[in-house]
Amino acid sequence: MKTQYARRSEATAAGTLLPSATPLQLIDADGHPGDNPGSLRLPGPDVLVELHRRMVLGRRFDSQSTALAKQGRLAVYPSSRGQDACQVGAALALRRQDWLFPTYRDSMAVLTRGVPAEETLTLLRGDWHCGYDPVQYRVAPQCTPLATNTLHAVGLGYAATLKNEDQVALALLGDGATSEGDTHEALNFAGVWKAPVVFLVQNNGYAISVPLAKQTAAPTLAAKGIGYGIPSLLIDGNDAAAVYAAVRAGVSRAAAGEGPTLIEAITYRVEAHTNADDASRYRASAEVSEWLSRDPIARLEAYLRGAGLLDDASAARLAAEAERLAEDVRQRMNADVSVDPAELFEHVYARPTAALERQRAELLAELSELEEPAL
Amino acid sequence: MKTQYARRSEATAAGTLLPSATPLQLIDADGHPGDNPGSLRLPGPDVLVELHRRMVLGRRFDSQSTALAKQGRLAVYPSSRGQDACQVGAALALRRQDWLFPTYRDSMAVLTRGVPAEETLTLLRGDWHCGYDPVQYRVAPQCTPLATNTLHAVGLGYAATLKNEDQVALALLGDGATSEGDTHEALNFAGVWKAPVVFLVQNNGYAISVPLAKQTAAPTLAAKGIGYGIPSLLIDGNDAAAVYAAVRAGVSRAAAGEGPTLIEAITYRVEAHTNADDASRYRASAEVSEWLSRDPIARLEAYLRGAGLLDDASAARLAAEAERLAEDVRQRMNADVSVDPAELFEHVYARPTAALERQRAELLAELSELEEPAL
Amino acid sequence: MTRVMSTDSPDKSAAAAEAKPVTMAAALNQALADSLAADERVVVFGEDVGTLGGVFRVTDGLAGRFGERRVFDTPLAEAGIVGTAIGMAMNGLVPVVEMQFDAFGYPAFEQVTSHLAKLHNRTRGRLALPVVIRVPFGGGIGGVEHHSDSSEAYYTHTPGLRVVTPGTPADAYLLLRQAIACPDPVLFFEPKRRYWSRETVVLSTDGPPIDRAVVRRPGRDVTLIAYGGMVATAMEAASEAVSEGWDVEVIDLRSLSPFDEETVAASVRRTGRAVIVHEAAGFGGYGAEVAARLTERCFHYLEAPILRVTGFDIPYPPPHLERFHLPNTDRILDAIARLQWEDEDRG
Amino acid sequence: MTRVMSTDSPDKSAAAAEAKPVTMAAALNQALADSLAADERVVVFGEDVGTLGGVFRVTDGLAGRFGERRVFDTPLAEAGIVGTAIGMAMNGLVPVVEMQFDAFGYPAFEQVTSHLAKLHNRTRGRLALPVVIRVPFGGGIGGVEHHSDSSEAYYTHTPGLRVVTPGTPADAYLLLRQAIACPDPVLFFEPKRRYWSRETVVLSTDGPPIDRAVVRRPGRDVTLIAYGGMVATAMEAASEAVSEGWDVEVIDLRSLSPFDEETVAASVRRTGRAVIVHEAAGFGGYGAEVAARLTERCFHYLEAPILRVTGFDIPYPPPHLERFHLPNTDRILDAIARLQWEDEDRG
Ligand SMILES: Cc1ncc(C[n+]2csc(CCOP(=O)(O)OP(=O)(O)O)c2C)c(N)n1
Ligand SMILES: Cc1ncc(C[n+]2csc(CCOP(=O)(O)OP(=O)(O)O)c2C)c(N)n1
Ligand SMILES: [Mg+2]
Ligand SMILES: [Mg+2]
Repeated sequence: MKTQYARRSEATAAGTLLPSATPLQLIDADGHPGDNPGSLRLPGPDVLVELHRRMVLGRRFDSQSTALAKQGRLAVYPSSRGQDACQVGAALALRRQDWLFPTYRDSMAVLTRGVPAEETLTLLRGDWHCGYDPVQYRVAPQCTPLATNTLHAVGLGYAATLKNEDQVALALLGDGATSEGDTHEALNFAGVWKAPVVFLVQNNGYAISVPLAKQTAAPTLAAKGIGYGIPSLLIDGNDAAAVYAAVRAGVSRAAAGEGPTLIEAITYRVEAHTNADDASRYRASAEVSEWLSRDPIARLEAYLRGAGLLDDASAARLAAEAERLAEDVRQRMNADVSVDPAELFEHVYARPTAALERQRAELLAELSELEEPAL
Repeated sequence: MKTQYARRSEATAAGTLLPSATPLQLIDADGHPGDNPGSLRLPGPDVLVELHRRMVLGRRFDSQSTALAKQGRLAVYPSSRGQDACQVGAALALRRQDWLFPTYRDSMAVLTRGVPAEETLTLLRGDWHCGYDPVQYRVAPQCTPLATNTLHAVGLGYAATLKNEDQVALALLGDGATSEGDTHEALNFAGVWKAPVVFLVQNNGYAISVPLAKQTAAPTLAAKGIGYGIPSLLIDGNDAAAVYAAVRAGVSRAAAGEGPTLIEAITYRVEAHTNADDASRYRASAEVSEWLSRDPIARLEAYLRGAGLLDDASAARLAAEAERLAEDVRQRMNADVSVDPAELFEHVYARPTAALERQRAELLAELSELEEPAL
Repeated sequence: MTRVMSTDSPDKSAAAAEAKPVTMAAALNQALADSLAADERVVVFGEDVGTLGGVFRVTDGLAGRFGERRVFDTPLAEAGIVGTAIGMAMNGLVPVVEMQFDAFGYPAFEQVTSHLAKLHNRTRGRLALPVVIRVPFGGGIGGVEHHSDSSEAYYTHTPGLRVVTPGTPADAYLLLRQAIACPDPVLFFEPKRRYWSRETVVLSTDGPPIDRAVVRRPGRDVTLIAYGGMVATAMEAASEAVSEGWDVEVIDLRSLSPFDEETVAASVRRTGRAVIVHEAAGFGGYGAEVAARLTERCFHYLEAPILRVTGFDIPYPPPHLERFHLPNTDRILDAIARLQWEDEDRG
Repeated sequence: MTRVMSTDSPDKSAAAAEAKPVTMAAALNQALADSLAADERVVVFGEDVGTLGGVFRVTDGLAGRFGERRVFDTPLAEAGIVGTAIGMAMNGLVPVVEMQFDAFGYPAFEQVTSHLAKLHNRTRGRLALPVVIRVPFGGGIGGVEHHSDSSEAYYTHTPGLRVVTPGTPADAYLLLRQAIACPDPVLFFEPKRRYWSRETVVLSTDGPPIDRAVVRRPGRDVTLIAYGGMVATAMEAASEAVSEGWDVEVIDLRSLSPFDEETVAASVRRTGRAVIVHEAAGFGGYGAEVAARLTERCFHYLEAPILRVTGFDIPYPPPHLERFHLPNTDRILDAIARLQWEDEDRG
């Protein structure tokens, strides 16, 4: 009857929808067990080792890409260095059938999900907008218009529900993107539909130059969850174990039909926004140094060494593997790109319209007149 | 330094940003003092008497307008019957210099703010889009695209801050409108800017046919406030005293530089969405009857009579005043509208462009050819 | 993703059925019902489309018949509706969503232009986006502000989208079935003022393909090009033109994007004169493209510049003034009269 | 609300000043600074426009000079930026806001079309909306997807908006000053690829009014119509055309809406031939309106149909392919060559 009062009883229990006051942590900055694990449970040794390995590979991939962008071999590169734990923890926490919805910054997550490095970098090299097959990897195209991907994730997840399929969508977004209307609509739809979606906000402190304090007056971004009836977690985003455990928990809830989870991971972007950005205009180098001391790889490495799960030999093997990856990326990206101008007209519609066929013919005629090879 | 952690200390105090579990009430459905007044204080007798008077007038205006719409004298009329307490309480709580940002449903609030009935109805009669001078009354045009007015309110309020002027903006919106991205962006900007704005959500249980449960999974709409760092109140929207007190408190906070307030008022739309709507398609008549028993006018009347602030004689005088208003509205709306086709081109730009002048001339030539009078 | 009309048999039996008077709203409702029945991937959602059956009743009864998992109400957020539709399409569904009124599609503009229109292209064709967005458009129903926009030109200028609009009940059925069966995203504009116009027909999926214009009335002297709500107005004008001695050919574009240049240019080459009609503001409107393109293709056949009869370059006016704004038969005849007939011998 | 250029004296002294090489970005920066200094109602805000000075550095140094109450960063939300700008304008300010890249203006589309464009009209002229939306537009800078759109046609089709775009540094200064002084809302399109092009000039508010096109190069044979980033390309093409024997007149439209029909039609009547150039997709693009309108007004003066040289009807391509997409001098010369010169005697 009293429609509006329907959930009032829950309101008293509203506290249960609020995140913890301080970020949950499984492994602290020194590699010791975190003293605020909350409901999170430490992943097993295999997972921890793999988290470390993928972070080392991801970091190397990232630094190589940054270098390639500076050399002009990539059109642009938005680094996720410093956010390695979020990137790798999130991607590894997904099951085979789940979908990842990354942004432009999440190349490391895309790579970790299994997309080959070259296909990952197609967008940023500039050969095409998306270099991989989204369906094959269950990775949506890296998304530039901020927050728009959150809605796609909700739609994809809810479609799975409608089809009675067990499939969860993970939407990645930044602190800045939480300000967009689309994020709001996505959280709201997900809440109402109990859609199998995990939202992971990588709060790296800045939206390009704009610090969090100018982005929101909320106590935490995770605190937004209650406004949608969505349980939320505030976690240490430089703790790969915590990210993995939190996303896994979200995936499990979603798969169990319990609906969406909102996770805010506190982290930091160590590099500038992209190679085109000058971060010294808006942040102090002391801030960067401080964050470097909370390096996600170093802390997991310390933990693994302490637990006897990593030694100099395995570390050296891993370093070599990372170098091979970097070498491969370098080689592929230094090779000249071959693009086909005829492809411009190919995928606008399922089949090119008559007008597009005419335009293609015109372009090809023009190119052959110029005696310029079509490639 | 740790930008993202800046507000973590507040996070522990997050509870203070949450609304009460049940709606605050100053006068209950039977006209007795409410048992959950929270921080709200009962307005003085003059205010209570005026709240009652304006509700009676507003209700009569509303029922007259509904009738006129059925007779085809108005293009459409979205009634706010049942929401009288919100309409009147909100409008009266504003100071002279403050601005009201109403929606299509808030004609009663516009009238209460002092806009003449005929100018209030211009939009709904169909002579022009907005019949009054927004600056004169400090009432924005009634807004149809949902939630868009919330941003205008924030901008107007923040402009006052920038100009060091004491001016507060009150944004009215419905439960449905809270789902739009614009509401999110408005709340967020207001929170960050500490803009002098009060958001009053009239939660009448439905967005046309869609009940609240399909609109949000939040425990309450007021619970959204914390996600923006905005304190919120959940109130009984059929208690005019509570609405007045809550909006007044919000205005005072805003004027004192303490920023925005979010108020959710639980109420009910007694009529269909508009005269064109058939509410029996989506709600039971028993639900309507139940809400009729919580009538905002009856309860305040009971209180006033109990307190010796209203008697049969003053009630009769008021009823007569209401009838005079209705008669005036009827007469004005039954008079045939005179419209000037040349005005179509008048206000597109500050001065008509050459193209518009040509189009006006064409239209006028056409009309004189048809020997049809221009009016 | 290949998608064929899986409805051959019901339609063939329908062809044997008797013609009945049907409104455009009912024809659209039937198209949705038949698509839902024919293809389990089809889902219908939006504001008030479920329990209420839509403010224009186009989805009336569908939620009851197909259940809440196929036809459902959403929260009130248009970007949300289109954005989730995109995600659903990525996961194999065929969403058919509604923007309640034309102007209320604007909040979804980013999702439409940056994603719906581009995802197929961005992914080198790996993702299909068979989403249909139904948009009640245009004026003539006395709607207050924001309820009578004609926004088709925003979408026709956006590569990757198809934009179609029916002019008759029969075509409303056919085009909507085709739009839902189409692997490309389709903006489906429904002329509100024609929702209640009736036609006595057998609804059928037999007919011209989705991207073809049709000649609704053959004529020799001038080509009148219309779409959506203006098709009926153009037909009326053509009838009235007879008494003025003009034999008017009326083309119903159906598909605004892609534009069926072949059909329309052939007509204009025959008649040598053309007028385009639409409700939307003239400046930068869809008619500009039609005029520019046809002029380019038929320049030496033209006896006069192609003229446009459109809404004025003003925000859509309030109910009491809309009759001054909307194209009508008088204005169409007047435009035809201005097509430089002086030297012509027309029998 | 009457608003006059309150900068006569500084500009007059500037006129005496020496011409210096200035980039378009610097000219825009100067225009903002001078407007902020001249009129205390002016506020500048948007994403990264404060501390950072904008991703293209157009607002560089302004926050420092004018303080956080005049120039400030906002949360990341474009509808929020335009919506609050509208509210500020209702309260007497003159907001100049930035959409960081063209495609990122789409989330604000509803605020722009339903409110910014209409509020003056809706309130019978009682509210003025002197808002300027700066939009870096177009390609040619190797931007990845969504960074190179040309969305001007969406706005030129929206009555109530002015749409302007400069082609040179000097005009960037002049037009932006004029846009900020204009009581109507203005979409101000900045051609990204020309941000770093230099011109040696004295920046000044003396010049043609905001709604006038200018002839950048007089010529007798054909009128080449361009705007924004294509003005320089058109000028280049005109130079190259000399060796082919064509004397090309180049018009820089400056104001896309309103369109300066008088200036352009006069040119086309003289030359009898015209080509329009823009980066945006051709179909339904701004060039369609120019072609349709000029054909209507100058039909009997035309020796050939007006041609358009535009981007293809495709989503903006990735960096490595954009050179195939963008109009260039070859394509312009080719279009000129197709203007049916056969029977012409051109000295
Ligand atoms: C809708 C939209 N507006 C603006 C931009 C331009 N832009 C690109 S990245 C960025 C900042 C994003 O900040 P955040 O969400 O915190 O992500 P981060 O870059 O820190 O990973 C902006 C404003 C965009 N890509 N999309
Ligand atoms: C952006 C937008 N989308 C859709 C509509 C159509 N519409 C008009 S009223 C309404 C329901 C509004 O519900 P709510 O916000 O609860 O306000 P109420 O009508 O109950 O006062 C809808 C969907 C609109 N006006 N604006
Ligand atoms: Mg960030
Ligand atoms: Mg409501």
